[in-house]
Amino acid sequence: MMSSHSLVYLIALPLAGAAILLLAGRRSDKWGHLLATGLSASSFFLGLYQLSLMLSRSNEQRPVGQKLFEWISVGTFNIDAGLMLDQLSICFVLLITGVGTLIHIYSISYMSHDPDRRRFFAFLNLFIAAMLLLVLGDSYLNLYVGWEGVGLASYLLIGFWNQKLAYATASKKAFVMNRIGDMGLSFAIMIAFATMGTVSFTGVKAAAEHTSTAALTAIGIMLLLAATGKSAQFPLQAWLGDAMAGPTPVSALIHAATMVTAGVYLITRSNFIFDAAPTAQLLVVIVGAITLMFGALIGTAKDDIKKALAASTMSQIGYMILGAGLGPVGYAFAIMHLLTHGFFKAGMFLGAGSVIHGMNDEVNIRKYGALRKFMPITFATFGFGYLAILGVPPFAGFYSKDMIIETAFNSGGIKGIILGSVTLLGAGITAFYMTRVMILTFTGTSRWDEEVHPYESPWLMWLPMAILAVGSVTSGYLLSHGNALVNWLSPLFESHGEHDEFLPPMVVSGLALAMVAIGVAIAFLKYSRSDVDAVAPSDVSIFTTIARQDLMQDRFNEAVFMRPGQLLTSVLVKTDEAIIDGAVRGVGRAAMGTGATLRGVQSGFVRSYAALILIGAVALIAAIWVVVQ
Amino acid sequence: MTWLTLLMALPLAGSLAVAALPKTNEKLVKQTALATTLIVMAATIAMALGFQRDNVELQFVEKYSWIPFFGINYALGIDGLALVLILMSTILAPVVVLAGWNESHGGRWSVKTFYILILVLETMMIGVFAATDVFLFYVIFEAMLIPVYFLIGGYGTGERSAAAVKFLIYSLFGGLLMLASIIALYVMSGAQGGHTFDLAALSSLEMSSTTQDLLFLGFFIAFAIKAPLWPLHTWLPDAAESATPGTSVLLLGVLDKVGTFGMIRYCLTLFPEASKTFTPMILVLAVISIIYGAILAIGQRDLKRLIAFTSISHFGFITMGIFAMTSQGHSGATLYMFNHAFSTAALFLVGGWMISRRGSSTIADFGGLQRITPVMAWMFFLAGMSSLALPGLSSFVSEFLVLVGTFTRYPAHAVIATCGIVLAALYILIPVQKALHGPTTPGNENLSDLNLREKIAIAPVIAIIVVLGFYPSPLLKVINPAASHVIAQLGFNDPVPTNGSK
Amino acid sequence: MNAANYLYLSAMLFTIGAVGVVVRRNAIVVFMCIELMLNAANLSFVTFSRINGDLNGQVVAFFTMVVAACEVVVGLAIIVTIYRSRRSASVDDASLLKR
Amino acid sequence: MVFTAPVLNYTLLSPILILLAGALIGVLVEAFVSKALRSITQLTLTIGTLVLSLAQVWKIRNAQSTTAAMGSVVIDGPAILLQASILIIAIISVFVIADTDHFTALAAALPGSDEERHAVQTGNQVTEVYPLTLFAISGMMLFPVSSDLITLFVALEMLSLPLYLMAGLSRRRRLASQEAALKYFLLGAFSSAFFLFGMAYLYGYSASVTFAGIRESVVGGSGNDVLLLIGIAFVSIGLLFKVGAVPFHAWSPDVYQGAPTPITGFMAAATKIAAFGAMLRIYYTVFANAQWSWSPLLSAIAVITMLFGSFVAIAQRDVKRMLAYSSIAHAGFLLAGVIALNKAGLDASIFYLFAYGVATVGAFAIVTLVRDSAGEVTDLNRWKGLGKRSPWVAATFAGFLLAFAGIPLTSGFIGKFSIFSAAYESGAKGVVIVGVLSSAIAAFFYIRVIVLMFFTDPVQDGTSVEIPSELTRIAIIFSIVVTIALGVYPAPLLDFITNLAIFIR
Repeated sequence: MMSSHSLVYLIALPLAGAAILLLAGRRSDKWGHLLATGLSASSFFLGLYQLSLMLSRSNEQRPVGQKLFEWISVGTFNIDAGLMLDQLSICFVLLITGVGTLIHIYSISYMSHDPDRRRFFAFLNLFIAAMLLLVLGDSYLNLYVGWEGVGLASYLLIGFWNQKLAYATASKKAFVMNRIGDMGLSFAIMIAFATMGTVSFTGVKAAAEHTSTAALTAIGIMLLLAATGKSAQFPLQAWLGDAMAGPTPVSALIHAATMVTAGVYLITRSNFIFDAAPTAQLLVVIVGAITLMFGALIGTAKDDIKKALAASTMSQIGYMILGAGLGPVGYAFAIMHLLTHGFFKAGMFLGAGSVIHGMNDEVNIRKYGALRKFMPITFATFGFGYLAILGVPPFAGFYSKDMIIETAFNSGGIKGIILGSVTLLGAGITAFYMTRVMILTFTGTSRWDEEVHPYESPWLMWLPMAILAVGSVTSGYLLSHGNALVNWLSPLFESHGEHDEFLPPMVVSGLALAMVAIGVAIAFLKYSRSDVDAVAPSDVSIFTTIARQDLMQDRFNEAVFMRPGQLLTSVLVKTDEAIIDGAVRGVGRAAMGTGATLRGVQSGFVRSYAALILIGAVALIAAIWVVVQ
Repeated sequence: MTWLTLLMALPLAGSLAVAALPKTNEKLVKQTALATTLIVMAATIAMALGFQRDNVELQFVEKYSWIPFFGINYALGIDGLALVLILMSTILAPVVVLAGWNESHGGRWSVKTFYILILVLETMMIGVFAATDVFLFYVIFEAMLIPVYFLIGGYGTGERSAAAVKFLIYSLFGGLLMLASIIALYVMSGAQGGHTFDLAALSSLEMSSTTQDLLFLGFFIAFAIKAPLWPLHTWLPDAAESATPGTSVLLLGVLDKVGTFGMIRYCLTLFPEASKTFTPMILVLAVISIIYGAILAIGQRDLKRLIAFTSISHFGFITMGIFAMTSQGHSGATLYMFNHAFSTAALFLVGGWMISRRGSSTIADFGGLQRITPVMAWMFFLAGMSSLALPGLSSFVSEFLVLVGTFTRYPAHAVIATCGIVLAALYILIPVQKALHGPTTPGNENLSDLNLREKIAIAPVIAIIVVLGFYPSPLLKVINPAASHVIAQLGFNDPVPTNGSK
Repeated sequence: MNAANYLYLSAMLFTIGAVGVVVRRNAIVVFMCIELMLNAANLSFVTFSRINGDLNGQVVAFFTMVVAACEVVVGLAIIVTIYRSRRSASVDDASLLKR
Repeated sequence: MVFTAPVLNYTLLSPILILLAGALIGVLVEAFVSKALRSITQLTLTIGTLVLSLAQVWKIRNAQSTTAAMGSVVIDGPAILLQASILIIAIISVFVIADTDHFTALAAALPGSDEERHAVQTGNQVTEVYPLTLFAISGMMLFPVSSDLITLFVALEMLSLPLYLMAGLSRRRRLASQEAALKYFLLGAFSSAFFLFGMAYLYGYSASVTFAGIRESVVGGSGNDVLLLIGIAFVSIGLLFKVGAVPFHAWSPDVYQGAPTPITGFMAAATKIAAFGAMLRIYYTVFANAQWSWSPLLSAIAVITMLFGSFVAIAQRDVKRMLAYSSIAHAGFLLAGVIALNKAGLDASIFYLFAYGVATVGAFAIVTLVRDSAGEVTDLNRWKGLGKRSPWVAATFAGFLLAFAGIPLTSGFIGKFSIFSAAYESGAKGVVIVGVLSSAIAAFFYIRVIVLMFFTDPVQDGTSVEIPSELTRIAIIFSIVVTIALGVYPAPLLDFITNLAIFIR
């Protein structure tokens, strides 16, 4: 691998930004946001520069690495602080810094009224740095640092307004559930070290060939656990909805475009493990399938615009995971969908942000309506994103999502049919709830309270939205034109030649569009004809209720983990006090008691003392008697 | 070269100087104490620079006959392990003095007495790690209890005297068991070529496996009480709850390390066979401590008790690393001792400032400090992050080394222990949320943020936590030779990668 | 006559004396019981000296008498003081100090 | 029948003879010197005698003779060491005793009677305590060096009889004091009867009253073991009574509490040295070869004594009784040294006796300082907050307690360590284990007192700390210095002991 000296700056710049802003404190309030944005941007341009370098080299020459210093080295456990930039990571670098920068810009205005804006930007920079470390680290352990780093940043940003207790709780929930995932990652690392003696990507890749399937499967499953945590996949998905507590730009950047896709990165990055561990791979697919339906169903019932989008994010990442689970053919498409999704979902979140901004922080879509006239730009950008996520040609989603559906069908046998139909159905439901959001927000009659006066956001906010909208329109075509991305990534994944086609592409697209059409149609019938009431109707089917409660995920966690956990805790606390410490105190009391009892011997009567001596004497004689006999 | 004696003499001289000062001039007393500790720290660092990293033999060796009648020597010497721990102690000392500038005021006795005790204690802290004569070690090991006892009972809060007594009785009990073992060793050494307490000589004694097991227990129980290992831990929460933050830092940061240090230096060296015999049980206890300590930490209402229980969990990790018998586990454990000292110090000091400002140590009494005292809140948060071993902070490196090192030989233990990291997230984030987040609750509105002195005191601690997170190699390079030496002595090799083909 | 009998006698006297110390209340009587024990010991000495055929035992006996006399002096002094201040010679009354 | 005049080696006996002379002169002084000068004269006389005797002991430190007094007295290393220890302890004790405020002005007078009051007012203080002390000391000096049964018995009575009287001399709480005297006397006499009876059987067994003779028959194994065993048993009772071993301990708490505190200190320290000295000599030389018979019994008694002393001490509310029980526990530890029956055990025991004696005198000296209007305050509850009232006194007392508890850097620790290691070496592992455990229990109540003094707030009940008289202060300072010094750097003394401590037969 060629070595480069400039990789570290990709991370160093935003990290420095975070450090400066946090240490300088209030002093940097005036210029902090500008510095942060500038650093993020410069990191983006560095990324472009790296890309250009990469393009100038042949396929094999493209990956570059940089060893910074020896991080941990004990016995055979040697970890360098090393970075690696290859075709896969560059995609993420550009996505993170690109979208990141846009959202920096957006936030300048969005957060302008917040006294802590500087801190917000510090966290954003911190996040960028951590996320870059995640995708640039050249070993699982370096990745781990970035992995928990983004977790921390996400915790800080979700809880940015933690004076609201609910928000603080949400951030805690996110961190803890992520930690469960992280546990999986550390297991994976441990197993890798124990079995292969290395945890660097190159090392593990090399060792994977002659490592038992059992070990690889174990590693794979643990990696999957990690992925489910970070990417809000089933069964660790519950935190994402609450994570919307954070400021909207955060939701756009972290909980839509970048961090939540880290799981997809981890799985594609570890392709050499999953390819050799079919069981683990199958699990990946299953998790993806479940989550995409799960998210979609929740999405249908959400009245909070951000929660609705979050649900859809969950579902879309389900697509990616599923794609990644389909093996070599799927990885590229997973990444593609990841990128396009990065554009349109970020765009839509920013749109949502601008709506909320214009509606005095009202998030309930039932209290929107007819905003089309008041926020044309927002409507347009959001609309493009909408079309993209639906997968309407030629918008971005069309290319990426269809690829996944198609690959799912082609994955062969009954598995293929099931996966294919699931993805199709998912597409339909997606169409339904996105349309619902669209209609309730922008069309129909206005349902907002009279003191609300919607207005279009300033250019600092709509500019990023616009740019992302362009992305949502074009990115799909660009990435798939002449299989650009697939070929670009191909050196990383060994492909097993072409699959036999179960269905021709045209058919799949046809089916997909049909599903979408149905979904849209239902939504129209349900919401745009009849007027929608501003408060959510309570007389609804049990299914709706369940969907509103995120399919009972929280109830489940509470009943199965939280309550028993709390019980165990209180019991143990009492035990420690009563039994363990009690035993100790008991010994003390016993000693006291013995003393108090033996005191009785000292009756104060000289005759009893004499008797004592006499008894002693007799005892001695008796003993002697025994000895003599 | 008599570096070590010099190091021990300096604080003692300082304490005499303090004793000579007038009781009334508290400022001068404090300044003298601070100056002394700083000088000691400088001296230690100077000595550390002269330490040969790759030399596994004891260095800076000193040996003078003390009680020839029993073959007792005043013998000092350090290897990488001891050096790291002495560094830890002498760096912590000035931090504690500066951080606890005013905590000696509520005490039964004068400020002066407080600092005399602290300085005497520092001398003993250095000596206990440097001693290479078992008798000398024992003497300091026991004598150390007295200053701490008076520090807790004299300057603490709440049930301080009860806690102090509990601490003392507990430790004395362990110490006496150890004394019995030491006597046995001494007698055996007499039977095998001359009475001696020299560690090296004793480690080559011939003894039946039963004897070895019993003597091992004598030592181990003493250390397991010090390092509190479940179920011998119940003194720690009480002591930590009643002691002043500074005392708690020295207690958990340094004194309890004597336990884990002793396990390596004495249990493993003197009784290799017995160590192997008991490893399975000890590992179980360690794992229990990890989980148990974490769960109880979650259940605590009192901030100080909470921190104490987190430490019980951490000591579980250290013990596990020691008895995993792999170089990663060992180096990790040693590094863990160092890091734990500083993350706990940060927690206790900042927590102590919060408590002294609020006048209550009940977590529920705090609320929304983030908005009132941002700096203090951040410091507490950082300390917490380091305590839950966030990657990028020092404790992550050590904790992960321990886990990896354990996993390669005892996967099951490592797996259960790893669950501790989730619990860690809970026991840190719950108090963080209750105390720092949410709306500002009554009684917290006008708490003052950290002042300059406090900032200066905490800065080096945080710096160490962060820097060692990214660049632990300097320490590891010192620790590794010593650690792998011990492992080799016991005849262990790191497990080789299996490629899962088992 | 078999000298051993004198030993049995002395043993009996000694026992009587010992029991007397335990059962009698009057300090004087208790003291006399002790004297009895001493003399029992003396009897043994003399008997043994008879058995062993040397004089040491008898010498000891003389010493014992002297010592016993001293004891009487001290003892009576103490008992009398007690009696004067308590108006009672019962050893059971003197039980301020206990436990 | 021809009598050969006894040949006495006066140099070797001089220490004892000097004391006796001093004592007799003391009696005369008591009779003839005017009351104004009496105290001071007595004091100087006593101190002088003791110092002189000590100097004499120092002079003969390397002498070794079994014939100092026709074979009734043996002077050897251990003898010298024990006599020196007794004298040193005696001197500092006398410094404390010198504070005559502790003693009744007129022992003969009725408690609370006019003559007593008058005696106090006119300052007509009788000072018979000094000659009595000297007599007792001379007895103690003789006890461990005597080498035949007669001398042994006489010495025993010589040291006991004066102590019986001294126990009754307290100025305050005279009834209790007299009761102590009575109990001490009756039980003492009782036990010495056993002692004498045992002697008779030893004589019967060996046809000899000299230790050498008895030893020969024990070694030879000829003769009737029953006689020997009964003899050993009853003699042991006498000795165990003096050292206060369970179940022959019952007198000590009451006497310690009732006696005037300075006397208690003297008695606790010096008597132990004398008694254990004799015990060591007898068991190490005379009974050594019958170890099979007494070792198990003595071990049992040692174990019971340690545990009993430690446990009961926990439950005490009175500082003097607490110290009494602690001294019982220490008797148990010392028995471990006797059981060891090896050179190390001998050295250790002698060191322990000296260290413990010094600390004990110091501790009781401090007890004499804590008073209220009605005299000494020994109720522990009224010692609360002593550390606040007078930190130095409290700190010193804490020092002694830590020494008793055997905390390192005090003489107590070195003593415990050496005696336990000796016992362990001789194979008495069980005794050592119990010893260690009971020291853990013992630590419990020593620490409780420290807590009372330092960690609890003073109660305003007129309890105050007397400014110690110069002599008392000297005694206390000496004791604490020795206690610490022997903990930090015991090497010189240990070497001195080990070089000297060899029994000659």
